[in-house]
Formats: sequence, structure tokens, C-alpha cells
Amino acid sequence: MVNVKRVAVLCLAAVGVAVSGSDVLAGGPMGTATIKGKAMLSAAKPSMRAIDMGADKACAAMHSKPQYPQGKMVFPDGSIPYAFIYLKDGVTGKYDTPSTPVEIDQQGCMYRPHVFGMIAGQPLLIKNNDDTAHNIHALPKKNAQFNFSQPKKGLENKLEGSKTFTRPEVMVKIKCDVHPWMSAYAGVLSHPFFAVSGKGGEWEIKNVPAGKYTLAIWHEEWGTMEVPIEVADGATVEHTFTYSKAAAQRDVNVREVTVGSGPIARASNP
Amino acid sequence: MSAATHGSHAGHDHGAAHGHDLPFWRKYVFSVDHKVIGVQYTITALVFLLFGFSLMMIMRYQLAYPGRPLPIVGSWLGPGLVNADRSLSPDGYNVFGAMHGTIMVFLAVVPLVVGGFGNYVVPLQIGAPDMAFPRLNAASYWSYLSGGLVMFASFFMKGGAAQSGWTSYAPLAVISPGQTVWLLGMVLLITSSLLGSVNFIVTIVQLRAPGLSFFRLPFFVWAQFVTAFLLLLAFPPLEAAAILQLMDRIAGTSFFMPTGLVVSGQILPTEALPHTGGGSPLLWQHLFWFLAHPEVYVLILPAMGIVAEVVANNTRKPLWGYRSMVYAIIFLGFMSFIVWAHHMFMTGMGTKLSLFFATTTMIISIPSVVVLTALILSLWGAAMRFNSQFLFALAFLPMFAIGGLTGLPLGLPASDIHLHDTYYVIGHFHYVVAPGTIFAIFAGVYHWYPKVTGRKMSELLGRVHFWPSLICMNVIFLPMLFQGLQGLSRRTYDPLVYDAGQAVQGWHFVSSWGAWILAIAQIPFIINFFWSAVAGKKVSDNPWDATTLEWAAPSPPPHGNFLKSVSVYRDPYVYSPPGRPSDFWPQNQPPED
Amino acid sequence: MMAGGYSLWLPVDVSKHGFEIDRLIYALHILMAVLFVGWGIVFAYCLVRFRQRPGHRADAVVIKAKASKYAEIGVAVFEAVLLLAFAVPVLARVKNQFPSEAESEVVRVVAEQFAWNGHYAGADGVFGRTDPKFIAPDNLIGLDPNDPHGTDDIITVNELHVPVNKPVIVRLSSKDVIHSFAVPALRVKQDVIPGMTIPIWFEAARLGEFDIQCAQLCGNNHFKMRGRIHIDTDAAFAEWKKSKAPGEAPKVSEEDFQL
Amino acid sequence: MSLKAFHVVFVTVALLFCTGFGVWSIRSYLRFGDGVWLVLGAASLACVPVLVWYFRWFLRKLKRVGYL
Amino acid sequence: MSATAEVIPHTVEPHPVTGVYNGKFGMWLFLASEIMLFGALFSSYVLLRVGSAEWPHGYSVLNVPLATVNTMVLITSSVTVVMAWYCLQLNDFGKARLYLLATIGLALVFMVIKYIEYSSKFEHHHYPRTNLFYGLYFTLTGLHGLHVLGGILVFLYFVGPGAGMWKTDPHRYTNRVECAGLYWHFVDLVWIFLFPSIYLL
Repeated sequence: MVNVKRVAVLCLAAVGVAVSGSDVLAGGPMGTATIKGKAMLSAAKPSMRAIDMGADKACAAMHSKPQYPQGKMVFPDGSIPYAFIYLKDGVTGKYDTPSTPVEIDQQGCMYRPHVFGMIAGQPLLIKNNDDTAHNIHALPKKNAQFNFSQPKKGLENKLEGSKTFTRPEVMVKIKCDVHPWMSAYAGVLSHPFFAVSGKGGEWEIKNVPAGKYTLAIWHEEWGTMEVPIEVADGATVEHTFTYSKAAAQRDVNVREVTVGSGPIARASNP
Repeated sequence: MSAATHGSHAGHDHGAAHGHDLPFWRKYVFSVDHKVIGVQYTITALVFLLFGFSLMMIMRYQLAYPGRPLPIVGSWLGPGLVNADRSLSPDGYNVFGAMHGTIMVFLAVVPLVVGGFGNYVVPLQIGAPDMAFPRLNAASYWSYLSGGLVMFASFFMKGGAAQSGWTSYAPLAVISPGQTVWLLGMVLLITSSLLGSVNFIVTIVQLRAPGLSFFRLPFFVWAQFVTAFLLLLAFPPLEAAAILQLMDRIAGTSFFMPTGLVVSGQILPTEALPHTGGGSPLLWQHLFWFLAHPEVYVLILPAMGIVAEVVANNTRKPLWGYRSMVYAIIFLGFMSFIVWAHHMFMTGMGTKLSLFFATTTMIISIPSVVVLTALILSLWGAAMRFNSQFLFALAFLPMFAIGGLTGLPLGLPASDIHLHDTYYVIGHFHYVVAPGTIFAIFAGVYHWYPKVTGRKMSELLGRVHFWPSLICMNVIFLPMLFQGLQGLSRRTYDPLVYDAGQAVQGWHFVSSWGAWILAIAQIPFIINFFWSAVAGKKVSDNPWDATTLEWAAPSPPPHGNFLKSVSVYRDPYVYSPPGRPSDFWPQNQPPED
Repeated sequence: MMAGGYSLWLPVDVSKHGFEIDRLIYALHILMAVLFVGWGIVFAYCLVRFRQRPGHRADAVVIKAKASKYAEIGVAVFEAVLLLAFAVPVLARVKNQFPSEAESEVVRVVAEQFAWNGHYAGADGVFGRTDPKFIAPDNLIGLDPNDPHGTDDIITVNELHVPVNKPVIVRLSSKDVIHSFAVPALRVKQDVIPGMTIPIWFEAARLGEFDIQCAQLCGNNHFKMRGRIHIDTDAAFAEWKKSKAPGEAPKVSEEDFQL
Repeated sequence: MSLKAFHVVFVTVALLFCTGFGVWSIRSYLRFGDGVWLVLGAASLACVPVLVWYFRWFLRKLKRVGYL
Repeated sequence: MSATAEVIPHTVEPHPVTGVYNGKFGMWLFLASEIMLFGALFSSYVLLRVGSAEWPHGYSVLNVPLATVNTMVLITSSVTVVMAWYCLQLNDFGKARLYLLATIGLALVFMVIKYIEYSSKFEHHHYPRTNLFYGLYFTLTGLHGLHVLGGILVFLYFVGPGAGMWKTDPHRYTNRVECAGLYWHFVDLVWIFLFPSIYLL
């Protein structure tokens, strides 16, 4: 049994690191402007069910309270966490790839953090803190797929060089196939100007050089939005992204099929 | 007939003159001589046999001690195959499992019994100077070797080796890494088998010595003949299947991918998996098993042939029921094409179809019983000479009996419900191929070694090799039958996950130690194999007092095989003929002699 | 070496049809033992009696062994009997003679890498529509939220509950690759083929909790694809269903959010 | 079976094919009214007498050659 | 090591009992395996088609006139290859060579038409992955095309570097052309089955 409170604190700390992605970086031109704001939802809250962790007793035992899908979280004031905000266009400089890895932890059969940003080529450190088997299945479109298992507690894999995500891609989904509810998203960029919204939907991108940019937001459930933005040295620009409807743009080919079904086997038709 | 005699003459004259002026690499490396190719096949396949066995020994460590870091080898294996703590990873387990099956079947056992023994012995036993198409024969070997190297190289490629089982069931195989290289390797191996089988059939039909009618052929040649037909007709459907799966993987077709798949939460088609659907996963299984069931007989028929040779020679009496054995294996060959779907009883096929295949499966067990019974009855009234090859041939009989009998519960769809895809299946077919076919291979090596090298292998080391091998084989595979009866699924990386696995974990421990001791028991064989080649006792051309034609050639036979033309005057196994002082009467000895 | 009703030989059988399969397996093993021992006796006798020794010469005269012919005919007859008298009726009963849906409990099982998703029709007895586009972490089988039949459906992961002494029909389907639904204790096994829905049925005779295994290699965590099947009394089953029924949408407070 | 024998089989199959395809094309023409079908059908049927003539010529010319 | 062939009986002269020489026997066995290969693919085609809810008619999506021309081209090429073999039997190497060159030419025409067909499909964004029909179309005709390509290479060898054998061993050369002809007939026969089943039905 893991102390839930402690986990929560740790995770908040993890989000904190991701929010200030720009602190860690050097190489290209760094500025003094700050862009910050909130991610909000004005539409009706989504209906959700608690995650059924009965699939793996080891997972269920790690939680005293029901867990909900992170992508559907909405705070009572309508703010939403786990939105990924980044400068989509307008960044010109070339930025170094940091050698400090981005850490993904598997804890209580959830990924911590659920959404994070990284720079293409930055190493990934994946840890298993659960007393059960996980597999880590990345489903990128532009980068190389990976899919491996960590069958027990304490194992960790460091992916670097050609093994990590080497090309910018927003977003890469990471999934655990053993525990189908487990997913994480990585925003892979070529520069350090990104943030992930946290408590109160707040986010902040620091050290932005003066210039004109396209500021974009991505959210797993609500989709993407873009806004042009201009910053001057030393200035702080605020922008609040508000999703007004379920913009869920899932790039799926909608078909009229029932999941996993098809013609009933003729011979053994009841 | 005169043409054949003339041909043999020419062969000798030519061979004697030709054998000397070839440079080393033409004589021993890129040779077109069936004997050199046979030896190349044998040695390559023995290396693959050892390699495939090593993969299994690593897997057995994980099964005996789930999750424990691998000693020694753990640090040699790449990060895909082992976890950070150097224990075997689930991916590594699947890779090793798939490659163990592939290597053992396609790269070790079939090349040994067909490519190795078939190539070396068949032309000699029919009195031919070489195979019908020597260059095709060489092409067959080099195609096999390239296929093998491609398979081996796949371990070091991005994505690693195949990990979807040797059966490569779609859709898993279509979406798993490593499979493309596996398919390319298979295409090369299939090509090799096709070239080889065409060569064998033509050789056996066209190149027999004068007087060697079909019913005077040694049983081994018959076995190779039927085997060649199985390879010729059963492999192309697998090639077709491999082409289709290759298209699925690289061109994005959906032959084996049905509509509406959701892989890892992604609805197909996606950019990475552009499968539009509409295909049938069962199509792959039908095409695969249409090959793979005859393939089982490809594994076992030549082994029966070797055992028959060794038994006849060392009992010093003719085989009991030679003709019925021949008819039995011809019938077996035909039937093996209509039993394939007994591997698919659990796929939801209709009961009528199930019963059809169950019936053909029961029918096909009869000829196996005939052959086995004939071999056992051949012992009656014998004067047995217990040398190493005979010990292995004798051990083949009960081991193959267990393997064959345990096939019965799997051949009936009702009992198969409980036993399908459990360790019972593994125990069953390993009894057929491991202490079965591989023991026959050992018997063949000890038997024909003097022909190849002119020297005998050590009898002492032979016995040191035989007894631990026999015991260990049973220690490994008998527990699997019990594990299977408990319902433990095969291909389970960590058996402790399941109740059934926990109940029978002790057997895993026993099996694994059996496997490791078996490996040690092969050391005397390896020493014997190489040491005897230089220091073994020199022997005459016919050290076992055998009757078949290969012993009429010098040891080792020169290029062109026979010093003078051979003709055949009688049945293959005229041992202890009444009224003659000698207890054997070679096929080529004229009657007035 | 005992755990959960497993012994050295066949494991515990809690189904009503299982004894027939077990009987067939026993009969087959008796046949196998008879044949093996029969061969073994001849074999062993030969090994001792017909060794090479001075003055002994092999007898090349062909023995007319009628025994072998009888043995072979015997085997063929025995196999025919097994096939016709045992295997066929069992197979027909298990595969063809389905109970009526009205009198049975119908469950859908949607397999995926690497879990068994259970789907119960809920109080209205009608399965909700499913569609891949609705698949989400909290909706693993893609239940259509707009379908009124689906609102009361029960979804489980790796956990099935079935009533005892009542026929159960399981409709098997797969989201991705081939799996195999195996419950050794119930003597049930069926490959789950994507693109097809394959129904099977069984009737449990005893209470308990048993393993669901995946018997077909389905990927790197194939070994982790273990579910549990609970065989409950009618009352307990109804109780469980009630406890699982989705009620009002849960009120999620800020404290439930864990970042 | 020699090449001659196989050629006999081949020409027979080709004859059957030309007849069948000709008839099929004409029927398609009647169904869809597309002139292409008429051309194809006529050409294919025209091949039939040509092939028959060739067949007879071939058999006469290769009388010496064996079928095995 | 062409000399090895001399030591092996029945390389040129037929076996007295079977009545054929080794090469022809081997070629027929090879064709038997080819029948199994294409048979398996045809069975897959039938199975997939029967299992599909809808299936386009070949003539509605494929270019039948072009394929008809291709069929005629292949039938003609079978005639020329038989003639080449016959001319060799009459000791007329010059004429045989012309017939072989004609066969190669016709095979090349076939490949060019095939190329035109394929590229127009790609222009319309019809790829093997488009649907099952196109998948099978490209796989079956592509594999057949590879066989045609193999035949072209063999015939090129016979008129090019392999032609020297006509001087040293004319009988064997004639046999080789016969074997290649058998293969070529088989490839053409496959097309005669492929054409109606893919383009017309």
C-alpha cells in the first residue's frame, strides 16, 4: 500500500518540472518574456466511470480510493489539467538536446506524469515502481515505435540515442497493454518552449525570446486550438484557452462495426 | 540399362582424374559433390542444433527460476532480450521461443535428416555417381545457409528476431517486430527445400543402379523419397502464405487482418498499420498447417529410415515386413495432406469438419503403428550387436512410441479441449522429434561415420553419450505431460502467474535441470565427433558387415563414388541367409560368387 | 504440489460436461499404457533373448506374426470406438447443443492484449451497442454512451462472475490478435479469433474461483493475461451484479483528482 | 510429357479461353452496350479459327516429335 | 563445373524406363510445386472473396482491353518458344535463335503493358493496401510478373552466353530449351487462369 497523499505530492512535483521545461535548456537564443495562462472548459463536464483495476489485484491494492481517467479531469472551477501548451510556429533557433533524461514512473498502475514535454533526442528513463508487470508501448507516427516489458518492481530502462524519440511530434501516445487504462502522452519538440497545465489549469512558459509565435494547446479529450501571439522582451503575456465544446478530434476512421465482432461462427451458432 | 552402367563408368574415370586438380575452395567449400554438400549440411545443421538448444536452455532458466537474473549469459544478451537486472525479459522469452522452434525445425532437424544424411547416403545407396543435379544441390545448400544466416542475423537487427512463435499466427505476426526478416529467411529456406526435393526425386527415380528396382531400395531411400514429395508439395503453400504475410507487413495489405481491429487502443488503419481489414486470420493457419503437418512427417520419416537401416544391420536379419513398411509410409505421405486442421480444433471450426479431421488423424496413426510394430518385430530372432548406433536406434523405438501415443488425445477434438496448447502438446511433439528424430540422427552419425571418414567413432564415448542422453530426455519431457494434464498453457513466460503453473512449478525445475545435464551429456559426442576424425580406429570399407550399396564404395568414397560399376542382385537386407556361411550378402555381390 | 484444487493428474473439474472429457482422457491413457506395455514386453524380451553371442546366428526366416496384425486391427477398432462412442457425443454436446438464451446467463467477453473484458447485459437483458470509436481508458469495449440499452451494462476487466447450476453462454470476440479462452477447471477452451464472434457454453456444478488462462501466444505479456472466473450461488451472483450496476454518474470531488 | 504434349494442352486451353472470353464479351456488350466489349469479343472469337488452323498445322508439322 | 554433368546418367539421354531425361523430370516436379504455390494463392483468393461482403467486378476497375492484349501476347510467345525448340530439333540454330528473340520480345511487351497498367493504378492512388481486391490483384499479377521476368532472364541466357553449348552439346542445348519452354508454357497457362478470375469475374 502506497501512501496516496505522498504519491499525489510527488506527482504534482513531477508536473512542476514539466511545466518549466524552459528552465533546463540552453543552446539556442533564450529570452526574457513569459507566456502564461490557463486551460479552461466551458462545456459540460464529461461523464466518466471509475477505472476498474480489478484486472490486476496488485494495482487495486495500491489505491484506497477509486481512480478516474486523467484525461477527463475537470476541476470544479472548470479548469483542466494535462493540457500541453507549446510554441508551434515561430521559434527559429536551434536548441541543444539535454542529456538529463525525462523520467516516466509507473506507480499504482498509472503513468506519472500523464502528460509531459521533451526535446527530440532527449533520453527517456522509464521506471517500474509497481509490484506487477507492465509493458511500455509507444505509438508514435513519426518516430520509431517501441514496445517492451518490465515484468517486476524496480526495473528501469533508459532509452537514448536512436531508441528515444528523435523527431518532433505532438503528441506521442504511450500505453501499457497489460493495464488497458494506463496511458501517457509525450509532446516532442525541437525547442524548450512548452508547458503542461496543472492545478487550476495554470501553465507558464518562461525565457521566450521576443517575437511572433503561434501558441498551441493540445488536450487528449478536448482537442487542439491555436492562437497567434507576440511577445516583447521582459513582457509577460497571458492567454486563457477555453474549450467550449467537445472538440475531440480523434483521427479515427469511423466505421460501422461492433468492437471485435463480426460474422457469428456459423457452425456453432447457438 | 546400359546407359546407366556406362554413366557409372564414366563417373569413376572422371572422378578419379578430377578429384585432385581442384583447388581447395572448389573441393571443400563450393563443391558440387553430394558428399561434400552432405557433410556441409550436417555440420551447419549440427551447429544450428546446438544454437537452438542453447536458446532453450536460457528459457528453461526463466521457467525454473522465474525472474531470477541469468547467470553468465545474462550479461551477454542485449537490452531487448534481458531486463535491466539481467533476468530474461518477456520479449526475450518470446524471441527465444519463436527462434528455438524455427531453428530446430527448419535449420537443424530437416537439414540434418534430408540435407545431410539424404545427400550423403541416398546416391551411395542407389549406386549413383552423384545427385542428378549437382549444381542445384550446391545451390540448395547455399540457399539454406543464407536463410540460416538471415535468421541468425535477425537477432542483431533493429526490432530483433521474430517473436510470434514458429507458427507466426496472424494478426500478431503482422503487427510484431522482427517478423519481416523471419519471412525473408523462410523464403530462402523454402527455396532450398524445393530445390533439394526436386533433386532427390529425380535422383531416386532416374539414377538407380542396374537391378535396383523400387522394392530393392533400402528403406532409408524410400523414406527420403516420400519425404521429398512431402517437401515438394507442402512447402509451396507456406511460401504463398509467407508472400501474403510479407505483403501484409510491407505493402499494407490485409490478407490476414479482419475489419475493425483495435490494436493498443488505436483503430486500424493507422499510419503505422495501414490495414484496411477484410482479411481472415484463419487463412494463415490453414496455409501454415497445410505445410506444417506434412512437415512433421518430414521430420520423422527419414529418422525411421535411419533406424530401419541400423536395426537391420545390427540385428543381422532382414527387416520384418519391409513391404508393409513401404506401403505404410506411402500411405502416411498421402494422408499427411488431409490431417492439417487437427491443429485447429479450437478455432471454432464446425463439428463436422472437426470430425473429418479427427477421423483422418486416427487413420494416419495406423501406418505409424505398422512401422513401429514392424521395427519391434524385426528384433525377434535376431543376433543383436549392441554398438552405439544400435543403442540410439533402439531407444528411438519406445521414445517414438510415447510421442506417437500421446498424439491420440490431441487428435480427438473432445480431449483436445483440455489439452490443446498446453505443455502436453510440447511433451508430445518433443518426444517425437527430440528423443525420437534426434536419437535417430545420432544413430545415423555413428553408423555412417566410418563411411565418411574411414574411421570409427569411439564406442566408449558413445556409451557415455547415450545413457545420460536417454535419461535426461525423459527427465525433460515426461514432466511436461503432467504439466499439460494440469492445464498449464504453453509459451507462458512466468508460469507462477497461474494456479496451474504454481501447482506444477516443481516439474519445471526438474525439466530444466534435465536440459542442462543433457547439454553436458553432449560433450562426449562433440569430442568423439572431432577427435575420431583424426585419431579414430581406421576401418575397412564395410566395417559393419552391411549389405547396402554405400558399403561397396571406398571409405571415404572418391568423387564419382564407386571404383567400378555396381549392379544389384537382391533385396536390401539379406542378413544371415540360410545355407551361406557369411551372415550377410551384399546387394551388389553376384549370385555365382 | 497442491494449489487451488490442482493435483498430479487432471485438475479439479467443476463443470457438468467435464467428466466426459476426463473419461475420454482416462480411456485414451489406458489404451496408451496397454499398447506401450505390450510393445515394451516384446521389446525387453527381445533385448535379453536375442543378443549376439558365440554360436548364435540370427534367424532370417520370416516369422509369421499374426499377433501384430491383430494388434493393429485392435488399435484401429479401439480408436474407432473412442471416436464414435466418446469423442463424437461429447463434441456434439459441447459445441452444438446450445441451451436457449432465455434459460442461460449470456456474457460477452472481448479479449485484447492483454486482458479479458467482460460485458454483461445488465438489468434490461440487452447488450448495449459497441463501436471502436468510443474506446477510451474508462470504456475499454467501446460501449456507445448514446445507446439506452448500454446504460445499465456491466463491464469488468479480467473478472467474470457466473451462477452455478445454470447454463452460461459466453460470446467470445477479440479486439486485436488471436487469444484463447481457457478455463482448465471448467474444461473449457476456445480460440478467440478477431473478426468473429464465437459462442461457447458450459454449466458450472460447484462454487469457487478459478483461473482464466490465455492459451494462445498473443504478445509479450501473454503470460499476464490471466483472468478469474467466480462461480457464485444465484443469490451471490445477483448481489454482485447489483453492486456492479452503474448508478448515477459519480460525483467527483477535487480531492479525487490526482495529478 | 514433352513440350509438344504440353503445347497441345496449352493450345486446347487457349481455344477454350478464346471461345469463353469471346462469348462473355459479346454478352457484356449486350448488357452494357459499350463498344469495347464488341471489339474484344469479335477479336477473341476471330482467334478461334486461327488457333484451330494453327493447331492442325502444328500437329502435322511436329508429327515426328514424341509426346513423352 | 560443366564437366560433372557427363558423369551423371540420363542428363541428355532419356532413362529407358521413365522415358525422360533428368532435366525434364526435374522441371515437371518443379512445375508441380509451382502448381501448389499458385493453387494456394488461388485458394486464398477464393476464400477471401467468399468471405467478403462486397467485391468489385474486375472489369469495372481494371483495364480489360490492355489485359486482353497481354493475353494474346503471351499465347503467341508460347507458340514462338515451341517453334524455337522445333527448329533446334531440325538443326536450324539461326531460326531457333530468332524465335527465342521473338519470345523475349513478346515477354518484354507483356512487361511494358504491365508497367503501364500498374502506373495508371498508382496514379489513381490504388495501392495494394487500398483494399483486399487490389491487394490480391497486385500480389497475384506481381508474382506472375516475377515469373515472366525469370523466363526473360533464362531466354536471354540461351541466346547470349549460354548459346555456346549449341556447338559443344547440341542435344543438351535443345533439352534445355525444351525445359525452359515447359516453364514458359506454365507461366502462360497461369496467366490464362489469372486473367478471367481477376479481370473478368
